[in-house]
Amino acid sequence: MGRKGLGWYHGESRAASAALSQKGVGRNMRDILRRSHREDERDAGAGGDLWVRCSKCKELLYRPEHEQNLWVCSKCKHHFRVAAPDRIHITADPGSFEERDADLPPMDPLHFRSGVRTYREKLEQSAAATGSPEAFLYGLARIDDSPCVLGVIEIEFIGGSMGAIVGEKVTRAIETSIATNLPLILFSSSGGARMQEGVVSLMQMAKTLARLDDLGAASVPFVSVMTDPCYGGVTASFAMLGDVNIGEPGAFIGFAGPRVIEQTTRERLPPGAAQSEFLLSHGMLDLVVPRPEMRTMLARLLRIYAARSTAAYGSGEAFLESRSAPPEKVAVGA
Amino acid sequence: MGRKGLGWYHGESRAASAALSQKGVGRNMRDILRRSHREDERDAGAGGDLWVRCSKCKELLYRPEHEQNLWVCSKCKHHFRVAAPDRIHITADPGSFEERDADLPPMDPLHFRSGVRTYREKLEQSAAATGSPEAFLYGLARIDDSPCVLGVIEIEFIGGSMGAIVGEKVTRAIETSIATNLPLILFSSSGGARMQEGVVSLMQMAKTLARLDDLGAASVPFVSVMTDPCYGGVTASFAMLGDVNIGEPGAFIGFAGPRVIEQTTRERLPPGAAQSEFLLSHGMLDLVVPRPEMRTMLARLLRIYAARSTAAYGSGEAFLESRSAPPEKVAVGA
Amino acid sequence: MELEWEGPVRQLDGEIANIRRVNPDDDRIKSLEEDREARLRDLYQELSPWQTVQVARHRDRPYLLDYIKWMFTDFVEVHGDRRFGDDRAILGGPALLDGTPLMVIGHQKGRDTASNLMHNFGMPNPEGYRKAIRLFRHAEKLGLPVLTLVDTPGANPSLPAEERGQAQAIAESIAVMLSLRVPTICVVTGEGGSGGALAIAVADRLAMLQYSILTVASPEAAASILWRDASQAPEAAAVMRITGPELVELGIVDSLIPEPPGGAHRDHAGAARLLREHVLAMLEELRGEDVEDLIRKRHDKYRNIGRP
Amino acid sequence: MELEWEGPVRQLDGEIANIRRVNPDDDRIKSLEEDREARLRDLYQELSPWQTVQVARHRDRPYLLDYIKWMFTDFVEVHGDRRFGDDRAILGGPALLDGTPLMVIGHQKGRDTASNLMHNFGMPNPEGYRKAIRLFRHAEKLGLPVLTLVDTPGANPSLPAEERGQAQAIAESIAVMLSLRVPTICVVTGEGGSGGALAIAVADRLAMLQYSILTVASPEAAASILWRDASQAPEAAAVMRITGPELVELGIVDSLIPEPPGGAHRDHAGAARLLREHVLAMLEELRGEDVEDLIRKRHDKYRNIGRP
Ligand SMILES: [Zn+2]
Ligand SMILES: [Zn+2]
Repeated sequence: MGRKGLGWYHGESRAASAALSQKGVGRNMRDILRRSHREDERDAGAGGDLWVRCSKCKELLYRPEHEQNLWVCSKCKHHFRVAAPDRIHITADPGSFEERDADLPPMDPLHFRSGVRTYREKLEQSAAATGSPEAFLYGLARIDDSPCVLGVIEIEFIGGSMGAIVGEKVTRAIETSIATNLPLILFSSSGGARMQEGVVSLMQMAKTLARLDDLGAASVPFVSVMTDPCYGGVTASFAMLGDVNIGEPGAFIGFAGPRVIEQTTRERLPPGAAQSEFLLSHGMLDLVVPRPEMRTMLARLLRIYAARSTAAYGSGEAFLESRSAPPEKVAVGA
Repeated sequence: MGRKGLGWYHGESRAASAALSQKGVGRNMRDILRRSHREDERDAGAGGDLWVRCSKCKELLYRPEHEQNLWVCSKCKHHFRVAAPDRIHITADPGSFEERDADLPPMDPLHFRSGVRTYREKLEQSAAATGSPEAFLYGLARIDDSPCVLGVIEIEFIGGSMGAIVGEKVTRAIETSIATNLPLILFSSSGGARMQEGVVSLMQMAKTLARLDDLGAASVPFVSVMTDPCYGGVTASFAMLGDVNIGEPGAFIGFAGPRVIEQTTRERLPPGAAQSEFLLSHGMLDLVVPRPEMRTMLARLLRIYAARSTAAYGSGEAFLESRSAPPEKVAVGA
Repeated sequence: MELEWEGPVRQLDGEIANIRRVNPDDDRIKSLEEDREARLRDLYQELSPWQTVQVARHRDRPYLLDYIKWMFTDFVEVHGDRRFGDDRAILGGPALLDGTPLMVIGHQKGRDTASNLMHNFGMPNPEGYRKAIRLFRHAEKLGLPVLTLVDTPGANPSLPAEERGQAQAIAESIAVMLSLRVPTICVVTGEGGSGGALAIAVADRLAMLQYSILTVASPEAAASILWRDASQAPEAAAVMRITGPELVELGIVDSLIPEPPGGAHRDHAGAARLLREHVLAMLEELRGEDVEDLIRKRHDKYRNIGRP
Repeated sequence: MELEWEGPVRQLDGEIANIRRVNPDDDRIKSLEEDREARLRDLYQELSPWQTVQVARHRDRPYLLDYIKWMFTDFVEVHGDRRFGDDRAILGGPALLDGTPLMVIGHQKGRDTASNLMHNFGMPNPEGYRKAIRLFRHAEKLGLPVLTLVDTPGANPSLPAEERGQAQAIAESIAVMLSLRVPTICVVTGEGGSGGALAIAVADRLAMLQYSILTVASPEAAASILWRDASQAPEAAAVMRITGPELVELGIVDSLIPEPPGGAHRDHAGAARLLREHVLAMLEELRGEDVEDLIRKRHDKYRNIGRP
């Protein structure tokens, strides 16, 4: 179970990558990367391969440089959306990511069809387009040498919506944190629930929170990072209940999206409303962290929390003993 | 310990009253009653004994009728302040109140003197004026036959301020509830902390809340009734943490009083601000209950909560067993 | 509020009324009434999902305060979230059900413009969920079982609601329900709309009234998202499995509670009586359960929804 | 900000500066400096309560963020109460103290108009206390000891603060501290003003910096209440027992933390070093204490203040 990280993507092990690809479990990260920004690229015209247009300030950006800038516009600091594997690449230490449950197949609990097309077909198309079988991936990782469990929602996979398998994998990420006693870091970006899975999708909110409650009882920290856009059942469940809630600058975060609010209230939202900085000032976020500083911030939090296990204060240990399974022995990224 | 209720005040046992008076533990409730409304009476002029002027609408009210109306103005429904023994009289079933710690003497932890006058002297004067040795009285009672622990702050005693003995007696009222497993009902009205006891007074907030935490652990309900005025350390400790918070209509309730706020912000408060109805609409109170309906409401709550002990659900019993002393055997008002 | 497909019944109603006006003792009345009952029963035996949506949203359907009136011998509505305000779309308080004290919490809709404005069409703001959380804690402290009644189009979508943390409030309410140390029962009585419903619906027992619905998004919203056409709501209702029988089949809902003939909106007292019996039975099932077991089972139940 | 009664020291400061301007190596400098040190030490050895009030309120006194800068190797300030806003008069977050992770929370004042407006002169709104409550729970969940630093004139007296439940927030914060399942340490570093201070001061260990104060009401407010004359604040300070030594004698405060010669405002780094040592010693005392014992002792400690 699990494949050996994204190390090959860092140019360390292209042979391994090829080997994994042959086994059908690897994906071409470059391809994913290219596809992941296509909305921003629409205006880029013929030079689309080398140039990207910023959807906010309309500046044309040179792609290699733009990638170096972690897909943050060099002119206006607009944070472009990032594909899930790229997020792991720019967050985890090189070679440290060990994916888990990479091959968990999608589910179709309602046997849903919409007109002539089945949901199964849509899932297959999304998998082909993103290189991922579902909208969430997770695994063990290190950030500046501190071990953690790291998970990311793939917004490009049916809008990052949470169906049974996204809920299942988020839950398994939490369970991995409980079992290993390693802090959990989740990057969330989602349009909300997966319509095609109906109430099964809705119930993933309760499913993930049931295990998050156990994570709390086990005294394991959870850092939730919300990136643009983050709505609905994801925000209204685990994403908003981090011990530390972080937003990327300018990210739209909330229960209802701006379009829904504008349709209901028939008023335009004022500038900045429902974005990260707005949520920070209204007490919902702990921090708004620009992408280039995210790794440093996460590393600092992990460093502080890592020391807690040696401090032996208060309820932590007692809870751990009474409520969680004995820690699984793992050598992370070793 | 404890003297037999206010039953004699209901005209049931004047002989008993006289007997208790001779033992030096009874007080003349009629005297207290007369003194308790003197601020409202100031304008009453020569007919002061039979007529009372409403401080709000200026109507002259015939005293016997006014008492029948529970000191609520028949014209504008202004709720006059009520002396603590009167409050017990109009709340508890006749003859059911059994006072506890009636004779606990006052304390002077700082050996405080203000100019030529000592705090001891002020305490003695206040005791003489109100007929009570301190600003709080409590005991066992029944309301519409449901047993409870009932306590009342005497606002006329140095502004109902909470010093060591008020804190002590509130704490003992809570402890009585824990020991007897009977719901606690406290009527609070206070200007805040007792200046003459300095930080000892401040710490009564923590003292009362420490036991209130135990009351919660013992699953015993606490109904807090706030009457005009209720400020400072009393509101910012036990009074605001009732399982059910009730206000009398029009009562000023808050942390800082209107005068302090107006002095600080140099703006007049709008009408109704910081009064019961305002607090209700801002989510701080459960109910605003007119005085004539108070007994009925408290009885209903007691009736619902009384049934909880037979239901044997959830954590209640487990907590009781693990954290509180075995219930003291008492026959309340029997 | 008339349901189009109840036409045959309304026609009989008219006939009966006409005859009665001429002669209240006319022999035909009885058989016509029997005919009417039979037709109503037939109609309601095979409601389509979209028809169920219409019944679930019927303006005459009993709401929280109606059930409270019919079900409990004592009830005290308590107010406020102790942080900001008192939401009128979620109400609740301690109550006595056949001698058993419990905490009842639910959505409240209005029937006319004034009451709909007051209750915001049953769409709670964050204060509503935070009031619910406070009442959950109150119940937990005093060992009272919790009964929630769900009937909402969803949480209020507005900027002020976002400002005060609609998502946070819903998430916290679900989390608190999951860890509550008392037995919890939820009954969907009307519209169980999305996260705004789920926030108070995570319970040891989840039941639905016969003609209620539970949805991940309203059929209109789902049709919008799926086909960019809200008018295809009936089609969305048909494929999304939102009715009680479908959700029992999916293993998400534990049981169905029958409604009086022709739906709860025709007989509030009867609907409340059926609800009351069912709630008492569920309470009886949960009585004496160890708290730790209860929480473990509750966690497992939700853990296993959509488990491959 | 000049303290009137420091005149003799300022005079010597002037003399030393004059001589130094002429000849930085002048022999007299050393003896004058020794003289100055001695006078400062003398002055600060017998400060009156009112002088202590002035030092406790000194604008150059180190504030929370100054201590954080000097004391911790890692610190992340976290924000918000998850209900309404982010108060800037109470700040906090997880931090590393000599390898021990803890949660530090405290009042923050400003030094100039802009920063005083931002931090509201160190007077928190309900959001501040609710943020503190959230951080207490965060610490409890993760088993981090809690350190609070107290320096406030009091809670903000304003109608908006009342609207959002200032009293409720303070009461809840005290209650949460009393039941917290981790060790808690409070140090009064400046002005410990009334309920606004107590809200985050209920701890297993309560220490005071040498020249800090803890009051039931500011001396000005107390003089107003007692004598209807705020200008009698010095007299109120004299009789109300608000200084560290007096409160240790009363059994309310556990220990005093010395300040650098002439007060913490003259040497932030030195003050932080002394504070750090003392906090580490208190942490060591509490290490390994059983949680239930800790809570019982904490409850008993407060239960017994003003017990006849
Ligand atoms: Zn740009
Ligand atoms: Zn009047």
